[in-house]
Amino acid sequence: MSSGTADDVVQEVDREEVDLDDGIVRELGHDEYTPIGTLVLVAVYGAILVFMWTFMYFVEFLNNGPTVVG
Amino acid sequence: MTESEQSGISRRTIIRVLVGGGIGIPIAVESATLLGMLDEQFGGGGEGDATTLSLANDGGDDLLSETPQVERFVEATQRDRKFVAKVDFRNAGDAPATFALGPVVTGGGIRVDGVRETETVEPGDRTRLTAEWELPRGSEPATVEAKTTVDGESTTRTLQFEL
Amino acid sequence: MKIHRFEKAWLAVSLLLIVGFIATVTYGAVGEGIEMIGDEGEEVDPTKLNEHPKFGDPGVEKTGPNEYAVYVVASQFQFTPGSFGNPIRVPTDANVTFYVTTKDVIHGFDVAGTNLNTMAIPGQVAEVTVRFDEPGEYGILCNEYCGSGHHGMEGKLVAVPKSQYEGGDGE
Amino acid sequence: MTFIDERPEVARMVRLNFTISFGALLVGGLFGMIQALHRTDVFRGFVNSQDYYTVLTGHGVLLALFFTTFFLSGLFTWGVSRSLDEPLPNATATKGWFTLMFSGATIAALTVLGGFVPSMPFKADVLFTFYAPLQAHPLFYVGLAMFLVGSWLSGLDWFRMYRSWNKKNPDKRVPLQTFMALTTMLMWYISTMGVAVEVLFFLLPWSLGIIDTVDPLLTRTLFWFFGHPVVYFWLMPAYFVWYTILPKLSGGRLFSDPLARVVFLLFLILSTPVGYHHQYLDPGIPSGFKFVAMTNTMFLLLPSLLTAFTVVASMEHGARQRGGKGYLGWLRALPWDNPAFSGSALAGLMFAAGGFSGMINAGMNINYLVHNSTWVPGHFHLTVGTATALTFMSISYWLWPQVTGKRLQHRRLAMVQPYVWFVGMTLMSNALHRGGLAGIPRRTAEPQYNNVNFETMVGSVGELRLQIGIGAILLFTSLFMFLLVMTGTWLVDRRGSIAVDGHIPAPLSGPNDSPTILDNFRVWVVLAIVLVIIAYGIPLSSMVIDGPLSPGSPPIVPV
Repeated sequence: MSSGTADDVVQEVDREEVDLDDGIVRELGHDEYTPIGTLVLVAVYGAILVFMWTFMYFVEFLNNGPTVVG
Repeated sequence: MTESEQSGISRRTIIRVLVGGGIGIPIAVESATLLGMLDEQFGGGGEGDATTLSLANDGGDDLLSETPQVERFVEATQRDRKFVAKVDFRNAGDAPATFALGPVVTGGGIRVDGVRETETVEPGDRTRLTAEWELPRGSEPATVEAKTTVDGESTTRTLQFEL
Repeated sequence: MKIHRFEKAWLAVSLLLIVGFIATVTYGAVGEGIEMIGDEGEEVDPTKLNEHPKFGDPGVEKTGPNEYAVYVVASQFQFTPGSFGNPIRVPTDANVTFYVTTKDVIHGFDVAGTNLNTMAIPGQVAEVTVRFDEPGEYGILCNEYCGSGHHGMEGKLVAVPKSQYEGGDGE
Repeated sequence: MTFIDERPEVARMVRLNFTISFGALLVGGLFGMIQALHRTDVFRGFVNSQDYYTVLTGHGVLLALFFTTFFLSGLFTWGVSRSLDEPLPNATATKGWFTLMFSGATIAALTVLGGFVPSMPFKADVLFTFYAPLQAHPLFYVGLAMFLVGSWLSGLDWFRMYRSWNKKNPDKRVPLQTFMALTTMLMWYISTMGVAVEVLFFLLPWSLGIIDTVDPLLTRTLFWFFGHPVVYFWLMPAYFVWYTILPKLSGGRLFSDPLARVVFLLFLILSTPVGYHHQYLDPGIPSGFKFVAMTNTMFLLLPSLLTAFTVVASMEHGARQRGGKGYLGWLRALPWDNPAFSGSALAGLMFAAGGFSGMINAGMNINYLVHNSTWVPGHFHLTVGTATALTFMSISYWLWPQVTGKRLQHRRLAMVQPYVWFVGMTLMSNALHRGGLAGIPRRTAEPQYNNVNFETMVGSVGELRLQIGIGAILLFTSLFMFLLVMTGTWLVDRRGSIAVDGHIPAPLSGPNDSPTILDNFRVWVVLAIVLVIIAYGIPLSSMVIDGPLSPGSPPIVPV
């Protein structure tokens, strides 16, 4: 958008307020809301953690000998 | 960034570029790391660069000048733990002869056993000895024994590499 | 408390993860026999290490049929032995116990590229036993800030094949 | 009505704290870039390798202590006053702690900067950890002590506001923001005991020559008694933002207030009895207690894992209210062009990655692999260096207008800034982690050795260095963009509406869904102290019984 005109400033103000609050198109309460997307994301995260931990511990660490044994 | 404020790019385009690049680049970097790690561990990994070693003492054109045979140093290289030395051997004497390299001693004083020897070379013939050793982890070759043998009589010399 | 069933599931997974991590570490300690540096080492007076029976003249000594002790003194900015063309030489396939301390500030004793890594703290002796299964040459570096010359503090360790090892004092 | 109109005197204190915080961020960030370019040998023209350690000390002290703590003081002053609707209990007291903190920070910072000037009598080239027997000038310890006491008194302000509110509202649940500020400070009071004893009883008298020696292991242990909780002191204000402001910025509401409380209480009770995980490779500490610290540390993952769910669910709630659909399609409905949102969300995402490298750090025996390698700074640049720093910067886009009454300026710059940080930190931290696995040490001006060839898994050491250098330049660029926005906003005249809505909607599941015992701070403090005694009692007393000053080290001043 071109700068400096009063219209642009107004437009920007409007958009920002939309971004902040007025973008809400429906109200969702605790009981009607199912965070399925969150479940997908944390499940992916958990899987990454398990894989990376296993790789780091059993491959990177245990193959990095000599290791302190006493 | 002030340019973009004036250049007329729409806010929507900017945000697409930001999110695409801002999240895309990190994902690319991390994926490349992960694939590289897996390849290194399970795919044999890439080989390091080869280093060329040169002799510290002179006589590369005839390593054992007291023998009638001519032993010409060709090259020595190290790539990771693999050490390769090449010597051209020309039997200028009048009896069959062999030439051998080894053992190698590393900079840290570890002796790497293993003598690599040519076939018997008839007078007037020539051959190239390509000798290869697996060095201990983290080490560099410091010296290698060179030996020419005629009729059971050996002449040896210790070749030193520049460290 | 109202907790969503998904959140309960994640709570269970989280606890499982945590228990799994602890179990892995325990396996490393018990199954693989990886010991942590503890308080077995004696206490010493860092200012009087010169008078210490071992640290006064640090180096490698044979302590048993297949056992060696390595006394190392870290100081600004060197390892004795280890630095300046005086590598620590130990045999392979033997129990090698390092006793590491410092006569001035805190240092690190890290054999680069291995899991042999300990702090050297004035007054304390770090006691760690390792086995080198194959010959090799390693750099030792100080990985704890110890003053303006810290980045130059390094040394060398050579694991010599047992058949070639004469033992003795660092040579 | 914006916050500055409702509470001008509170807004002024918030501004003051933020201003000092941003000043520390500028200098500390510049030092960070100099350091990254120096140690990677990309450019060594700023300082010589001896002064590198002065830069490193400045980077740590200015960012880890001053940037974070001043921001926290501003943020919590705002949050407590806003959520309780209370004025400052006593304006003089507030000015008092601010002055004390500021003077202490200035004195300590000057002794650090003294390291650059050879003729300067005071120096403190001892790094952020100031391990004895490396010794700084006494003024360094005096400055730190003043700063610390100032931070204690700041918390006292918030407790007094809470007490005044509580008298008027005896039956109400503590508002969440206040609850978070108070639990953070309770944790801080417990954990700073370690460093207070270290500085006041040992290091300061020792630097003044009153005592001849200190026991380096004991002082180091006291440092780490404080040194791990301090990372939660950095993190909890970021969590405060993620729980109480980020849901609203997403267009939604906090998913669960009760779980937020549980998370903060877990931090309160588990943050301190874990310090030995910084000393896994220290001699003189029984390995059994290292194991105890390891299990405590692992359980400390729990509040962060729970946070991941609650905060993401709150964001998803916002996205769905804004029309988001699908398993992952809702992510597109989030306001990625609002830097206050995008910065906080990206900071949270990076914290998830930092959580992983933290698990490795916590893993006791695997610590042999990564201890004091660049893996560790790689880790904490994801946590304090992004989860905290980027959250603080991005929420300033929302908060700074409310405490200055001025419209945010240079909005395009602000919009781009969090993404630049995110890319820069990915490059730098990724390379630091990889370098750490290759054994490259941290805290080193020139990690190039005659006897060591670092074997990297992916890419060459040269590529790693370049990646760190590029990352550091991007990070400083981003930081500078942020400060331009803040300064520009500060310099503009007040006119019209600030276009920021400071209202925070109620959580989906409110405080009344949780048992009231959660608000009984006494119970939790006692539990926290019991756990500290279990973890530290025996090993710490055995260090003291053999003589608190022995085995003793005389001071060594780094030259």
